Amino acid sequence: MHFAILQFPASNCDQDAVHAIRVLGHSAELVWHKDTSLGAAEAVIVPGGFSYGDYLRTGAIARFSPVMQAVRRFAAEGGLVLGICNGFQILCEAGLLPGALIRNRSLQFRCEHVHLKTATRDSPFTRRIPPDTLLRIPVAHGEGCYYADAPTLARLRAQDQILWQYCTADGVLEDYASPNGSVEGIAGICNERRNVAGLMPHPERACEPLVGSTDGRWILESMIP
Amino acid sequence: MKAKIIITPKKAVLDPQGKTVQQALEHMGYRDIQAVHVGKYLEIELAGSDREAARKAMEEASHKFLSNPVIEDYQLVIE
Amino acid sequence: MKAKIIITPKKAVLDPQGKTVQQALEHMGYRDIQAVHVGKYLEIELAGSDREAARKAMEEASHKFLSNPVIEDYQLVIE
Amino acid sequence: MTDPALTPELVRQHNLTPEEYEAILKILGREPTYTELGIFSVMWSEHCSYKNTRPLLKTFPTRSRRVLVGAGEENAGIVDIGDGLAIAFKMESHNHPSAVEPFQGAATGVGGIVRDIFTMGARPVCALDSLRFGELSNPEVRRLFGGVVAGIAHYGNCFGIPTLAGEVYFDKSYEGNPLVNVFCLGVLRHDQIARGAARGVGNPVFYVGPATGRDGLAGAAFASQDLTEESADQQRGAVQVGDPFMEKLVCEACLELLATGAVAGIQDMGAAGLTCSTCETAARAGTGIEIELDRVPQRAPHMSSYEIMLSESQERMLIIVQQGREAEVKRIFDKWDLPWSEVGRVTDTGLMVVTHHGRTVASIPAKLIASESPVYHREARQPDYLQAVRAFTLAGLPDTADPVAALNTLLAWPTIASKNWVYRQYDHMVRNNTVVCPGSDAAVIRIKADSIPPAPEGRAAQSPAFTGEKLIALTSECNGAYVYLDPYEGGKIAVTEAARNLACAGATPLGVTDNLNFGNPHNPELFWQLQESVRGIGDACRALGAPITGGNCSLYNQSPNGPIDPTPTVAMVGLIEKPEHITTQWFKEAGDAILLLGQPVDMADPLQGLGGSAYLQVVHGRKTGLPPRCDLDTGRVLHEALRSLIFGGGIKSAHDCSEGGLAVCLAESCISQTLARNTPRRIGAHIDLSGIAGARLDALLFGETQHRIVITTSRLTAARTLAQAAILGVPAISLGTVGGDALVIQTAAGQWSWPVAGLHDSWWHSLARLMQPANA
Ligand SMILES: Nc1ncnc2c1ncn2[C@@H]1O[C@H](COP(=O)(O)OP(=O)(O)O)[C@@H](O)[C@H]1O
Ligand SMILES: [Mg+2]
Repeated sequence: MHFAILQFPASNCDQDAVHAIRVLGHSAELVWHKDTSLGAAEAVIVPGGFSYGDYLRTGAIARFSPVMQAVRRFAAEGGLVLGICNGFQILCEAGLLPGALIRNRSLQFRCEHVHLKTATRDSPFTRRIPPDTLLRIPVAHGEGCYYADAPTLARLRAQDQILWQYCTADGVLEDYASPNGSVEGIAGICNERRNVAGLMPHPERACEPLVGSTDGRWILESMIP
Repeated sequence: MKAKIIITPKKAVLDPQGKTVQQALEHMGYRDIQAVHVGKYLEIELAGSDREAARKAMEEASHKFLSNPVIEDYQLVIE
Repeated sequence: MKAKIIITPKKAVLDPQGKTVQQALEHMGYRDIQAVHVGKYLEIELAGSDREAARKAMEEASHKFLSNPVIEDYQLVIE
Repeated sequence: MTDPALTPELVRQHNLTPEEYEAILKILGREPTYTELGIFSVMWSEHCSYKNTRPLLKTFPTRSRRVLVGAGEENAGIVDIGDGLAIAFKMESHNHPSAVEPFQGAATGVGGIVRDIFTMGARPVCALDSLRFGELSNPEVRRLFGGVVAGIAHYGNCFGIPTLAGEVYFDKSYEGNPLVNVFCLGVLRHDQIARGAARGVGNPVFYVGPATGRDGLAGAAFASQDLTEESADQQRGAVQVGDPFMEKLVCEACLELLATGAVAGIQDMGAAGLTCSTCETAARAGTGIEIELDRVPQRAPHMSSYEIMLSESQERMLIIVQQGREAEVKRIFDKWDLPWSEVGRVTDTGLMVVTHHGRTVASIPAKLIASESPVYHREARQPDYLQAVRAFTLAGLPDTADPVAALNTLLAWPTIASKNWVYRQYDHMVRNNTVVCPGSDAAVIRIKADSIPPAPEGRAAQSPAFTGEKLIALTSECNGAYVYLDPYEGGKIAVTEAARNLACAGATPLGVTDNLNFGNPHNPELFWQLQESVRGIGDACRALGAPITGGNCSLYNQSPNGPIDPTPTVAMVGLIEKPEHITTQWFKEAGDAILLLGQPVDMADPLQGLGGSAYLQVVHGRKTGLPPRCDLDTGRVLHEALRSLIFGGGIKSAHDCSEGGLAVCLAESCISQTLARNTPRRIGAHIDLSGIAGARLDALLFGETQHRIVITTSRLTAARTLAQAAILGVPAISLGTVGGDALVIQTAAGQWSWPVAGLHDSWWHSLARLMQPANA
């Protein structure tokens, strides 16, 4: 499987995503933000970082890059797109995912491992995650508090679009398990068509025992047919 | 000309920064504070003199780019 | 009453955010943009009706706490 | 705009002595222009010239068979790590700017040191921060601390460099003059080392990066004065603001450009900006350089030549390009949407010539600025306060009656408490290489193919691409109280403790970078502190086989309240040979045996390790007594023994005793593992010290006798490990067993027990609570 990893000015988890995909035995190439084509990509990752310094709003400027037009088309044709951290923010800004990510409730950046509960395995991003298995994956963000208005949330729930939620080590949804104060502990969601997803945690940083966790593999491997 | 744009979080959206500023002000002894909202302020210096064209362009930019309608409201003034 | 406070980076101080937003606007095709400054906006809802007392308190808070006088200027309006 | 007339007053305002001014006249053979006066004043400031410290720095050991670029040669030292790879690392201070504006001061400190590293051609892969503040009960200190940490987080996180180790001490002496020392480490191949030299007569000189403004005018000079209300005020008008987004682009563009081979020399514009970068590159190459200021991108209107030359606007680089290859620079910088401008040329005149509006505003022999810069052998005198320190004895000091409370208090003491409030704000995992996160004795990072800058074109085919992994351990140390009480021993201890931390992680030292934070060198007592600690650091580095590859001096660290405790921060980098050798500090499994390597209490020390200890400061409110003795041979043997044991397999954890002594070390081993947010992994231990006779109870539990490491092994290998330690020349005893919900310590004087949940609570949440007194 061949992945396109987008590269915006000041993306800084782009290489990490490439590395993770290679660790899984697949291929990945970086696609520059000024490019208008995704080449031979079979899936797209919008990686983490601080595209355009996160100035104005996270993801606000990146969303207008030429390459995002290509991503939009790719998604419209049903291609798989995963936004990680800043990538999630960009996809929300671009309207490819509902809602928005705002400042962490603590007003501080948070970098730590969190526990995630997979809310549904019915998606190309969660289907290989073993049932009843919590994931231990790092987060690193200052603006990861997911917000959506009540009707949008109701729709997310009704259509089973919530993919991951922050939880305690025992799998309980508790406020203190969330690093950012997201509504309903939401860590990641997908679109209605279920081919575009975003999450704040970094699965690409959890693919090798040496870096402390391999739980991120379940997510990335789910994307592989 | 100048476009001045004030962007504020929608009332329904959590505004932890506003809350924190409010608490800090109270802690410092300021009374009578009922609420604090923290937003953004943009000042855009524009060449040219066609106010209506400028307003139209800035409305569009504010709506499409400078603010995020999911979480923010904006007010635009051209001076 | 309401105190409205606009906080902007001092002119001599680098405003990377303003510069980046300016470039983005230009890329999107907006013309005639000469400069962009990005600052903060605070709206403080106050109980009571003594405007002068409110102004004094808010001046002090703006100077001491809400803005960073080393790199920022502020403007205060009581409404 | 007319330049002010040169008066003795103006010369004095530029911090130049009459003798220094005479020297300038001699070099130029005429009166300097105003711009030249500015150039000399910054180039001859302590910050750039090391005029007060050079004679001392010469005494440091700087070579080993691994050192490829030594201290002082270039922007950072470079050390070989095998397989054709090398690391560049250095530490730098941003103390005074952080006192004036904590967030931006600290942020631009990170920016500066990161530039120093990619200037060498290396890809920056991790950072480290060593911080000192006053006491957190003071709201102003909380503002500084909060601002500095947020500033480091802002810059490092956005740039995308993991900040993965550091230290924070809180002491009244730093009130008003915080210390912000930041460290960066980069990776490169031997054939990628770039030089900060203006080579090749006729080569064009490029300026890349954002426009020059009036920010940080003469910041180097500001750093070379005492911090006063007046000096701070001057600086406030021109605070440097960092733009990490820009830096990230500049870094990527520079590394891409270096790979083309079109670069003849490269230098960042750090302290003293354009002045220092032009002067130094010409001096290093023995060439001249000519620049035209009208071509320098400018942010502010009507800047004078003086201002342009002295500005410290951030994220700018000077690049000397091979003639004929200018197009490549343009192509790459345009790709990254970065401003660039060709501003001058390399010449054979040996002169640094600056023109502005068609006028020559400076023309100085570049080499002479450096070689003729003044050197001072300052007067040193042993400080008077040491009499009282040396006279201190334990007589009249009652032994501890409540060890339970004492341990909890120590763990909550901000200097000892967990620094998670700090490092959880830093993205310490970005780049996917962090193997041991902050929270153990040393952080561990791996180096893999994507840690290396793009290979030079054409070369890639010759040397095979690196596909393996290397492991690097890092730590920083300095207990300023020890250094204050005995600068020589304190200097030795800083280095030795750093080496001990590396040993605990399973690493062997590669090299050291230091940051000498001291007070005004004109004060003979403060200069004595400097001289003695340099001697201590040098001796320790020699004994432990860790050369000094570079560093930074920050003198004049004193506020109107007085000088700081002398703080020669040491950052040490080590290599871990195999992944199996990586060792962390926390206890692993119930039933494991706990052993102590080293002497439980140094009975030859009349203070039994309590001098200068955290215990004495916290429980008795006294910062006095001679610090524990540091015998370097003992240290070396201990570290080597621990490494041998780790290499042999079977060592499950290793944690050294430092501030707070054995009890704090054991407590931390019980509580410091963190699995995830709000998910500590705590485990108790049963410790029996009743066999240890002669020592005071407080000294046994909280004394800071040097050269002690607590290790664990499985129960079955414990006896063998003890025997091996004996063969390796290290005293070792059995302390007890891991397990249960409490730390239980049995001594001849009694038995005490601390539930691990309580220990963890005191230790983990302390800083957060102190930073939020309103919610406490
Ligand atoms: N400012 C900081 N930034 C990042 N990590 C830090 C900082 N301060 C402390 N740490 C980390 O916290 C842990 C404990 O630090 P410290 O108490 O100084 O340990 P030690 O006594 O072993 O040197 C170490 O892993 C250290 O790297
Ligand atoms: Mg240690």
